[in-house]
Amino acid sequence: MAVLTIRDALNQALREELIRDENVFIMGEEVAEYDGAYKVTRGLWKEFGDKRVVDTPITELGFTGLGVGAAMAGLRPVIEFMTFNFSILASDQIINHAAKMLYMSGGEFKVPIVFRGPNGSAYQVSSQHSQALEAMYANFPGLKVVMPSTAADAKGLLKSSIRDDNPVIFMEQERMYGMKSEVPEDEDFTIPLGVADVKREGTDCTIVARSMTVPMALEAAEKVQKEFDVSVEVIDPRTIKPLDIDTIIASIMKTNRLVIAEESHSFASVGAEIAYQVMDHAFDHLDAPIKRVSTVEAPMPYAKNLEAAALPSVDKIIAAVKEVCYL
Amino acid sequence: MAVLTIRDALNQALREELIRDENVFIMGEEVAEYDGAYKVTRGLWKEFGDKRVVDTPITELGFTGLGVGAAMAGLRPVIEFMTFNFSILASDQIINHAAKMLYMSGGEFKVPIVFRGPNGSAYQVSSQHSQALEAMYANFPGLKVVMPSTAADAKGLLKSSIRDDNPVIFMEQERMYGMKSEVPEDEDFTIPLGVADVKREGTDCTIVARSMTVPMALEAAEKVQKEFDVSVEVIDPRTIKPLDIDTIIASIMKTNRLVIAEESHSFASVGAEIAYQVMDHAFDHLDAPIKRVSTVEAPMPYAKNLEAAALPSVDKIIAAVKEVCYL
Amino acid sequence: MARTAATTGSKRSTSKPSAKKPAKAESNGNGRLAAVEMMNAEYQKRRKSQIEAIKKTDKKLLRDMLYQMVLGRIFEEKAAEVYRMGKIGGFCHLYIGQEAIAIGSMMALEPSDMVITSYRDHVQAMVKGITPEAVMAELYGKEGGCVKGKGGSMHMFSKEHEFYGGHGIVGGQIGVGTGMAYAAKYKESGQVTLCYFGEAAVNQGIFHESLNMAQLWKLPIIYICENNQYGMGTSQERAMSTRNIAKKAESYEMANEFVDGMDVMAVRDAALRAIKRAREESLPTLLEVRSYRYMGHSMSDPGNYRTREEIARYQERDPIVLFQDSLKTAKVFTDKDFEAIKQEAIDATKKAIEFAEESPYPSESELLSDVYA
Amino acid sequence: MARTAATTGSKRSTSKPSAKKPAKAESNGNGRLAAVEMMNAEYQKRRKSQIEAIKKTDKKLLRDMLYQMVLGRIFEEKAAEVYRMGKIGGFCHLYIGQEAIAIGSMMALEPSDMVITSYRDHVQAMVKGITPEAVMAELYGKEGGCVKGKGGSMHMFSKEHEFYGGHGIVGGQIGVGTGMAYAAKYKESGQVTLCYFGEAAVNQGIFHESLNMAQLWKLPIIYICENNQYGMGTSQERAMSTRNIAKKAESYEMANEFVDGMDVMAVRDAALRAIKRAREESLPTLLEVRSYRYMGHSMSDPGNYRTREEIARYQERDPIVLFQDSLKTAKVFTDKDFEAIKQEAIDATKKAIEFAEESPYPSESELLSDVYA
Ligand SMILES: Cc1ncc(C[n+]2csc(CCOP(=O)(O)OP(=O)(O)O)c2C)c(N)n1
Ligand SMILES: Cc1ncc(C[n+]2csc(CCOP(=O)(O)OP(=O)(O)O)c2C)c(N)n1
Ligand SMILES: [Mg+2]
Ligand SMILES: [Mg+2]
Repeated sequence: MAVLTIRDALNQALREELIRDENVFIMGEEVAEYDGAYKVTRGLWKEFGDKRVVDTPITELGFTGLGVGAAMAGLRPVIEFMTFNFSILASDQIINHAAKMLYMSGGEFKVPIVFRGPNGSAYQVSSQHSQALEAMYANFPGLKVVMPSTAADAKGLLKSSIRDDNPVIFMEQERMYGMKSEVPEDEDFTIPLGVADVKREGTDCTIVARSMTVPMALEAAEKVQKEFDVSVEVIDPRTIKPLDIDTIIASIMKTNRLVIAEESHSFASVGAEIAYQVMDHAFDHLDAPIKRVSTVEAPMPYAKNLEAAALPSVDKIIAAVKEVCYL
Repeated sequence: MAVLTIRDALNQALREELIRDENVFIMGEEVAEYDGAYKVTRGLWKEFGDKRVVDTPITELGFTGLGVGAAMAGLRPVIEFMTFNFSILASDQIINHAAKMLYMSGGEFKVPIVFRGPNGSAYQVSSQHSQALEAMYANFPGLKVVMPSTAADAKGLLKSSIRDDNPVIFMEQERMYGMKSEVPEDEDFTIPLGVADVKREGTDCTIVARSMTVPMALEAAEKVQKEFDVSVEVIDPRTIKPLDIDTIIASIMKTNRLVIAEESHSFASVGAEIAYQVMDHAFDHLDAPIKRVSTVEAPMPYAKNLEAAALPSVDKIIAAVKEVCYL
Repeated sequence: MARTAATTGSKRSTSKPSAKKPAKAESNGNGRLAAVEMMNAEYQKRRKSQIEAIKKTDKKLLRDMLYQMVLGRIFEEKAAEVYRMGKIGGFCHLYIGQEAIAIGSMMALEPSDMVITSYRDHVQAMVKGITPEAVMAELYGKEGGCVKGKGGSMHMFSKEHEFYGGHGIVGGQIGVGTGMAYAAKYKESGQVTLCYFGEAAVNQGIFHESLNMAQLWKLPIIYICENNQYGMGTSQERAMSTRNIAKKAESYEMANEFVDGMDVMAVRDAALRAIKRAREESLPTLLEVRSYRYMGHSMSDPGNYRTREEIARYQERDPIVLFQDSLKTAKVFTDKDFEAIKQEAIDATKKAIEFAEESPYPSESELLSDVYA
Repeated sequence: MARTAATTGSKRSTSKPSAKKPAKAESNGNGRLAAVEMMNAEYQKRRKSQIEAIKKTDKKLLRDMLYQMVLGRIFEEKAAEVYRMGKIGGFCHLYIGQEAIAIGSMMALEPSDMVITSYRDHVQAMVKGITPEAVMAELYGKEGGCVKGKGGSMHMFSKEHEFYGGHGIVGGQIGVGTGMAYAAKYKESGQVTLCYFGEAAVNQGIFHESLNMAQLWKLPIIYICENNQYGMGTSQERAMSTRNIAKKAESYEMANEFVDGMDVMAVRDAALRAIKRAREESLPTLLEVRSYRYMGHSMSDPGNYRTREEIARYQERDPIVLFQDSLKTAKVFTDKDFEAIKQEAIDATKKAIEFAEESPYPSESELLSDVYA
């Protein structure tokens, strides 16, 4: 196995899928000649040329609509949003067009398209550039939502997303692009959408984390193990929609306690949904109320200290674990 | 007290606020000469003229941005979306601009603006025209979200929303415009944002409903009372954000059972949030898992029978009440 | 309901358009009737050029064109009738008065070419090959509808016929259509895309974003603005700071043409030029086709924003009347032919209604199918 | 870092711009250097007209203009320096090379007039009256920042100075600015709005939607497209199907002008005309001001998409060099004056740094304040 950054794993996935299927193309702002604002598409334009890797005008709604039409007509576009914050401009084409096309055409037109890019905060990029938007998209049937947290997951899930016949919202995290981990070298390595991964086994408490909060949860787990001898299981759903609730329920059956860690705001979040589903399926197995750790209910401030205070953190997750374990 | 339709109550609120404050103006598609697509603004253009009631081009993003700028510069725009489905095109100006302006300007610029219009399904208007979008907006700090279910609430809450110094998403329901109820005649009658209303008192089970599901919940309550002698309390939060969770908790303390009825899709819904908060605050008082009744996880179909099957209904609510009451 | 050639026989075809002098230049505010006068004055010129064009065109094609126009008219009139009886739900936007646009442009296509339009889509759907039965059953929300009753009036689709819908968000299909053309160029399929939208959709940002990309990347698409002069109750002058939509293409250095949408042969001509440009040079075109809608915006629109007089004046210049007039003058068809064509259209519509009536409601299992592929 | 007049003294002011023949018409693809040549050829003409304009302008105002340009330059150079030291976080977009635009246009305003711009907002903020201290402290994310450290580089605001930000969504401020002008007209306040955006923002739909409304409703706004020829790494030719942005106004029948953004007096002139149109006739204008950004798009941009040569050629035509040159030729100021102005700007920047360094971090209670009013 190779050790790769998440950035390079994504890059490999894109490259392999470009080779595998000539209908795959990448489109977005600065994805080609500039090698991508965050370098996820590095080298691809050089290798595949203007046809397969396409720089766009700053026209999020327009090129998203273009992608939807191209997908209906047989291509498999991978649309990069420089960050998901800008996808809000394109949300009409995602929500009203991509998500509904198959249904409202009575099954006539599939929309195999991937929307990808960094989601959530970066480093002090302030309120208009720091939003985690998974709840917004996961609310709409017709969309799949994927949020990897390791290099292998990033690669395997991106390849599956590109091969999927549905619109997939594929959310990366800028703070994580440089994180390294092992990735299988097999070119046909994929990870199916809709399957959660137990990132750490444990018996006393479950943390469901995604994207940026997964490494935080793992660190928190190590710390509470050492400090309080509490054994924490960390589950990464990886795919938010479809959500593998079974794996989460199975863990709750064992641990009877749940903390949900997420970078998004809390109100009507994916965390709220997971909490609801857990309660619905495992009400009698919960020994304590579920605790959620989210970004505070404020737009993201710029100042370093305020930004740190706004975001979830290892300490906040530890505090939540202690709370559900009545420590 | 006068008996008014919700449509007329809204119309009165708009009229009174136009009279009260010359900085209030109404803007949107067909709000003026056409009297509003759903006639909520009937007669206002005739009475107040071109300056105060303004027809726009079909330019949702543009006129929403215009409203935000006008609000920053001292006006109090009431922006009508012909339906909230079209607000998705404008969501960048709502989410990235209106919601964040006060915060990112360090308190310098308020954005006193109301975005209003029908939300949710109408009658067989199919997938692109039938969405209940409250979860999407409620997820973002900086926005208030209001959803009245009676004529009095509609009037009192709309007046408060117009007087509020924040961006308010004010969601009506087309199916409800013709529903009648009593409205106080006092011109200064308002209902504060953030205060739930107990629409029906009961002791055995709580239903939290909003907008279109409130009359359904009330009907369901009557039926289960008769059929099963179960006493249902129906709570209408009226304001989704800020959410008056205290009133809901107080009810749970009494009934120990909760059903949430909502027209939106379920995944990461406002219902999920209410469930989470209830569990967080009243875990030990719940005698059964919370049940949610939402629109099914599919885009809205056109066919009459399928549409009916997709939406929440009195029967579905009754079934949920029976479930939480173990009947 | 609009009572025009198709429903009243060809007796109107002898009525002379009044030959008033064109009113003074269209003003940007109350130019409604002035615009009518302009068209009025153009009518004679149009007849002459239409007759010339007819003479150069294959008779079989002319018959097909007229049939499709008449079918479109009669089908829509029937739809209005059954809508009022409660057989159709939701929104229902009719095409009456605009037939020359769809027929003039779409019948210049190859079958493999692609079409996308707005919610005002019944006629485009039929011209592209979806049967009247499947369209009517869709309006009824029945299983036999072209999309199984899931879409309704606004959302007709057919992959087989390269008909990409049927879209309800004003302007949304302009982006999607641009992508269809992108795919055609990418795959070198030789397909041309026709993308229809109303004049009010031009004010949406996606129009601007799409046209820039189409010209920048030289996509084989024809943007057809169906300028029926109203977006719901708002006249073009009240929503747009210029009357000249075709010229907006110059912002993108795109080819463009203004076309009289009452003259099906003029539409065909302009479409042929644009299709050639798309097919041979892979270049986009913006066509502004000025027309008029006789009915309300949708079936629920009382239409108080314009006078009966205004509507009547346009109906005198009806595209079907004009076309029949010209066909007769050119001695291509006689009144008898027109009657036969009309009867065919009536029969087809009747068959469509029968089919729709008999088709069952979709099974409830359809509710959760087609959410994901 | 761009080493230009302000930092190297006025020695460049004597260097002759090379007088190569203008290259053949700018091609739509590789027209980069051709464009440079064009400007090159225009340089001499520009000098002459600038000197004429200077002669007609109040000396005190000329000094203020030069001071603001030099301050803008030196402040930004300092910002770059401390950014590299890690004092500033996030994105940081500098204005170096574009000073003539903000100074030329904003100094033609009344204090009560309103301004809104993009994330490239430090200089606009200062010209509108926010102190260098408050801007620098904002860059540091400190309590003393103009928005208490909550906004950072991209989000400077001041109600007192009618400065409406500082916005991070490309094109978003075009809609907001249109609303500011709408409010001014509604309140009959007589205020004019200047709304700045880059040339890449022109491709956003909101540009199109806003200009249509502004012309339709006759709003007192000047849309100023700061055409620095790149949106991040993408040159205008690669993103826009036409080079002519000013002309896009014609789609809306809006007044428009193309202006040389290296010539502060030319910018001022065009701005005065547009401001008059807005103030007296309540009519909008689109100004395309062609300019160049010397630095990367933001501090994290390596800038591999253009050659050093290209940048150097523009720097030879630096707006501050040109202005000083002209001021000297017109005998308004001497090198000594320039030195004094420069020193003032250095001092002001130093004071700003000291203030920012000393200002405390915002209190954690600020985290949840200003979410709701
Ligand atoms: C984004 C959006 N805004 C508003 C509407 C409501 N609406 C439907 S059609 C229409 C008028 C469109 O006029 P035009 O584009 O001229 O097309 P026409 O109906 O005349 O064919 C409006 C306002 C919508 N469906 N979508
Ligand atoms: C909607 C949106 N898309 C993308 C970005 C990322 N981005 C920031 S600035 C920029 C380039 C803008 O170029 P231009 O409008 O020419 O302004 P300039 O930076 O040259 O001043 C891009 C792509 C953004 N901030 N907002
Ligand atoms: Mg129209
Ligand atoms: Mg630029």
